[in-house]
Amino acid sequence: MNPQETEIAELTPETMEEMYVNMGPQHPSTHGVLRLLLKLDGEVVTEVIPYLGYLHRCHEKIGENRTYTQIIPYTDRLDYLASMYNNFGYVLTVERLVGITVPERAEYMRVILGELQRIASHLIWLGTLGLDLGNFTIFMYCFREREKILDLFESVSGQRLNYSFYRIGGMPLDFPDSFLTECKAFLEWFKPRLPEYDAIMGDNIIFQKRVQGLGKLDAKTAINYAISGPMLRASGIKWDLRRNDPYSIYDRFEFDIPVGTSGDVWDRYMVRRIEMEESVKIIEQALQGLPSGEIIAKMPKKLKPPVGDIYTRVESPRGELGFYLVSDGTEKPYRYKVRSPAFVNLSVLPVIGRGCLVADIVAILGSIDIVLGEVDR
Amino acid sequence: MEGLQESFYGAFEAQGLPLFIPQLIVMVVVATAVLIFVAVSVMFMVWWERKISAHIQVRFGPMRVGGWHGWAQSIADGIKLLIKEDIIPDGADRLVFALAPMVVFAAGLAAYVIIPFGPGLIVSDLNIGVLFYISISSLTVVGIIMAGWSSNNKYAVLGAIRSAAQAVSYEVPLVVSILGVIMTVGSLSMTKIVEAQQQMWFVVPQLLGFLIYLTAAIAECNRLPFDIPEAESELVAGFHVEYSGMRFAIFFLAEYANMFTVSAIAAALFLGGWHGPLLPGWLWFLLKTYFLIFVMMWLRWTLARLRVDQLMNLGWKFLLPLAFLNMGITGLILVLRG
Amino acid sequence: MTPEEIIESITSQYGDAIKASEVKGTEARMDIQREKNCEILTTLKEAGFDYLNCLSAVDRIANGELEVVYHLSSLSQPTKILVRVRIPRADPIIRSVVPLWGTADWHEREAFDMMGIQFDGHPDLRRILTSEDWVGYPLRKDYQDERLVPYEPV
Amino acid sequence: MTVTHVVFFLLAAFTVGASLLVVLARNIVHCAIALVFSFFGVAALFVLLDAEFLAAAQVLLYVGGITILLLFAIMLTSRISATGVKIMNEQVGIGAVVVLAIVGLMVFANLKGFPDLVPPLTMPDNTASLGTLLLTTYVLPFEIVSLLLLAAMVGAIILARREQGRN
Repeated sequence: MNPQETEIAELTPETMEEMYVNMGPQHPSTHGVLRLLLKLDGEVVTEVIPYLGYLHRCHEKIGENRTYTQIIPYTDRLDYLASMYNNFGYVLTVERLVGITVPERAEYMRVILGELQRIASHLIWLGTLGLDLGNFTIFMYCFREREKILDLFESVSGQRLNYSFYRIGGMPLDFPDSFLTECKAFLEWFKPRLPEYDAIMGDNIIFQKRVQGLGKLDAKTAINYAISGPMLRASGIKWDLRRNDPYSIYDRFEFDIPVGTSGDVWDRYMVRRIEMEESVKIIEQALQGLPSGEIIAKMPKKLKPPVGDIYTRVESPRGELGFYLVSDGTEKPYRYKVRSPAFVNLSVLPVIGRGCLVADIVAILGSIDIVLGEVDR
Repeated sequence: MEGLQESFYGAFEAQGLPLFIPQLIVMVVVATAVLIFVAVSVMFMVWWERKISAHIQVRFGPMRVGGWHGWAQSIADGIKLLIKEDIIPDGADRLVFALAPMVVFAAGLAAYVIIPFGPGLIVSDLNIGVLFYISISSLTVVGIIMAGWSSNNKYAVLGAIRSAAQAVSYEVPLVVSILGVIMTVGSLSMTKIVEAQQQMWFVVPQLLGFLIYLTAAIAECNRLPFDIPEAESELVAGFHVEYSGMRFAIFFLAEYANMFTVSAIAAALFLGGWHGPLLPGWLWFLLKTYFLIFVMMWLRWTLARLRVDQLMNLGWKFLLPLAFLNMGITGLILVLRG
Repeated sequence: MTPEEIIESITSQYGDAIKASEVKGTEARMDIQREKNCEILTTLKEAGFDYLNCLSAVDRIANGELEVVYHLSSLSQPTKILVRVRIPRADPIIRSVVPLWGTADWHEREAFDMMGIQFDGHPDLRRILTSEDWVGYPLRKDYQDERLVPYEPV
Repeated sequence: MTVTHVVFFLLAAFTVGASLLVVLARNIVHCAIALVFSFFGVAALFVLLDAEFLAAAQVLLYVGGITILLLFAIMLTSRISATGVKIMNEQVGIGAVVVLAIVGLMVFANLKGFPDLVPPLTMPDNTASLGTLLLTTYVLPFEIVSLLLLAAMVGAIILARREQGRN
């Protein structure tokens, strides 16, 4: 521009500086490689545009080229913070498609591992929410507890992150001898830790002031956007697939479904916080009732489901994890589609993120609890 | 100290040399001593903070470098930062980019002039001591704005704007909270203020002022819960996002040097400075200062970060009226006492 | 409402638009004409099936068709609904249901990205998982990418 | 020649150089930053004259307040911060004449009024005496100025506030 022509622009609402800021794909608090394009008016976010796909790995295309059993390890990589539950949802879908009954003991094992995984996943969520809000210490506390759960998983499956431990028809290995005592010891140790989190997060006035009334999502919008899991419950809808559309053996256990009132970040915090307690209850009951016997059903050498399609949903730590399988009678699925809860829950961010401050976007995003492996697939 | 200086000057005059040579030598020696003190104390504070944070978070922190509890970790880090490549981003304004850390560090260093480490142990007992600190601390903001603007990065600009807004807002309650002490003593000189606390530390009559000062001082240092200018979860690193190597280290140094300064001023104004039984004065002073630094670290590793509007509200709508109240009450009592 | 009742009421209302229907467990399944998709889905939504679980696309290359599958459920009753719309591959256009469900926004973008289905009336139909300059629709069965080296078992 | 003389000339050169940069730099942010250094140099000159309070006030108000506000304004209107600024126009001739006249006047007044380069200031604690004067002899102007500033502040807030109902 010619310096002679430079003049100070007249400040009207139209010419007020609106700044575009790219948050991500490399940013400490987008929980992976999410990219948010923020339109800022000063510090106020006037528009949030998410850009996805930085972690797209052609999951569904790969699935169409693998046999039903071979897909299991790939499901680990969807929501890598809750691998056990992805396995769970996937094998359940195939079992329903083929029509396999799973032995009792395997069902109990699935529930125990699945609920431990839910605690581990919520712990990471709590820790990273702490990081997003500037509280580093809670992150370390949560990882200490998660470490113990991973030790349990390692003793069962030999893996610490991607377990691939569920099989179509049951479980591949029984619990090791020490597992039951170790698991009980962990639960006893874990229960008094929850008040510690309250002391450092929930009871802290700064945390309360930061999150209360933030990112409100009313029940109507939540249903319109098909929000699921803790986010839906925080909006005041008592809906938990473990109770409302029971799968596996969840109808045998007593547990409460925590519900929020206003659907703000605080409610999402409380719902997940209480869910950890409820998961502990479920694990205790499952450990109590764990029967002996077979852990895997008799399976044909080559698994060829009948022609047809099925949509099965489970309550993963993040919400409704659905698998849509279309079989053409061969060894490989004709179509394999994953309805990932984080993908759907994230789609409401442009709605609830509008009009808040940059710092709030971070908190809201943290409260949605996304895992990019699952969003981008 | 004074006597030593006089005899030193005398020796030069006897040789028939111009006076500015010994004056310059004294200046250089004192400046070097301050610089070394700052460097050593910052290294200690960095290591200390890492240990404190580690123990709060049930970890160990650095354990290997140097043997006992990794005491040499900061030295190793310093050497690493020194030998790193000096990177200036392409779109940056090179001159301002290079100048910014120097301004920030110079401002932080200048404040050491008025810190009374012990009786007579002060670089210069200015009779406007406190005012000097207040005015020099506002220079830091200029450096931060320079850094933020010259980086040519939106996060840096946002961080710089936030930082400037925060510093300007919190300087007001900071100054007003100190006024209670100044009114009681009737002097701005640091030495006189410390001497006035022979009988009673000012933290007792000026408890409110002390708490306001501490809160505002943490905000001035950009530390949690007020570290909004460099909130890494929002702005990645704020104004120094583009800095690396030694330039980053200078910002880091300045931040810890500032932390020491505000704590030392608080120790001198409210906690009786060098007064204390048994131990030598300078040790008492350092103990009090490091205690306050510990409190700041403790808060940092326990609390969450405030939001930018909450920060402003706290400063203007809560701390400032309280500080005025404190000043008014102090004035009233002083008038009534005569 | 049981699945049978739903199919009955929809069939009586829309008649020929329902090409096939069956009941599978608690799930009512319907194949419908693409011209009527919005009307039928609106009726179902008003009947209480206001939760769009999933929107998937399937490539039925043998029939020269693409399928769009809507999975509906309700938060107050156990019945689920599957609505299937078949559209020709040569003319893969269907009306968007974003006005009905906000969640359909990203699902439809994904179906467009992966299968190349054009959703008429979608507010912002862009690619979502692949980059914006991507060529082709990766989940179609005849998708070819010359950069891919075919896998040959040793 | 004492160290004071050396320091004075160094500071004077620094201040004049920074001030020239304020006028001559083509980038407006550079101008503002040069202004900081120029103010700072003036403050240092005050220190040299034993006017410590004035120096501290100079730094506190001009460096810490006014220039930061300037930088703020410049950064928030990003259209002017990156581009060059016009430093000459057709009135440069008249401007030069005016500047030269003022410089001449000032030099004349200074030489006439202060024959010595550094007038010694003998007042022991000028901060205290300044305070006393402000609150005794000059209390009325002081209060009037405070009132004026208050009015200005309220006016600024009213101007800057967005009208209710819009946005």
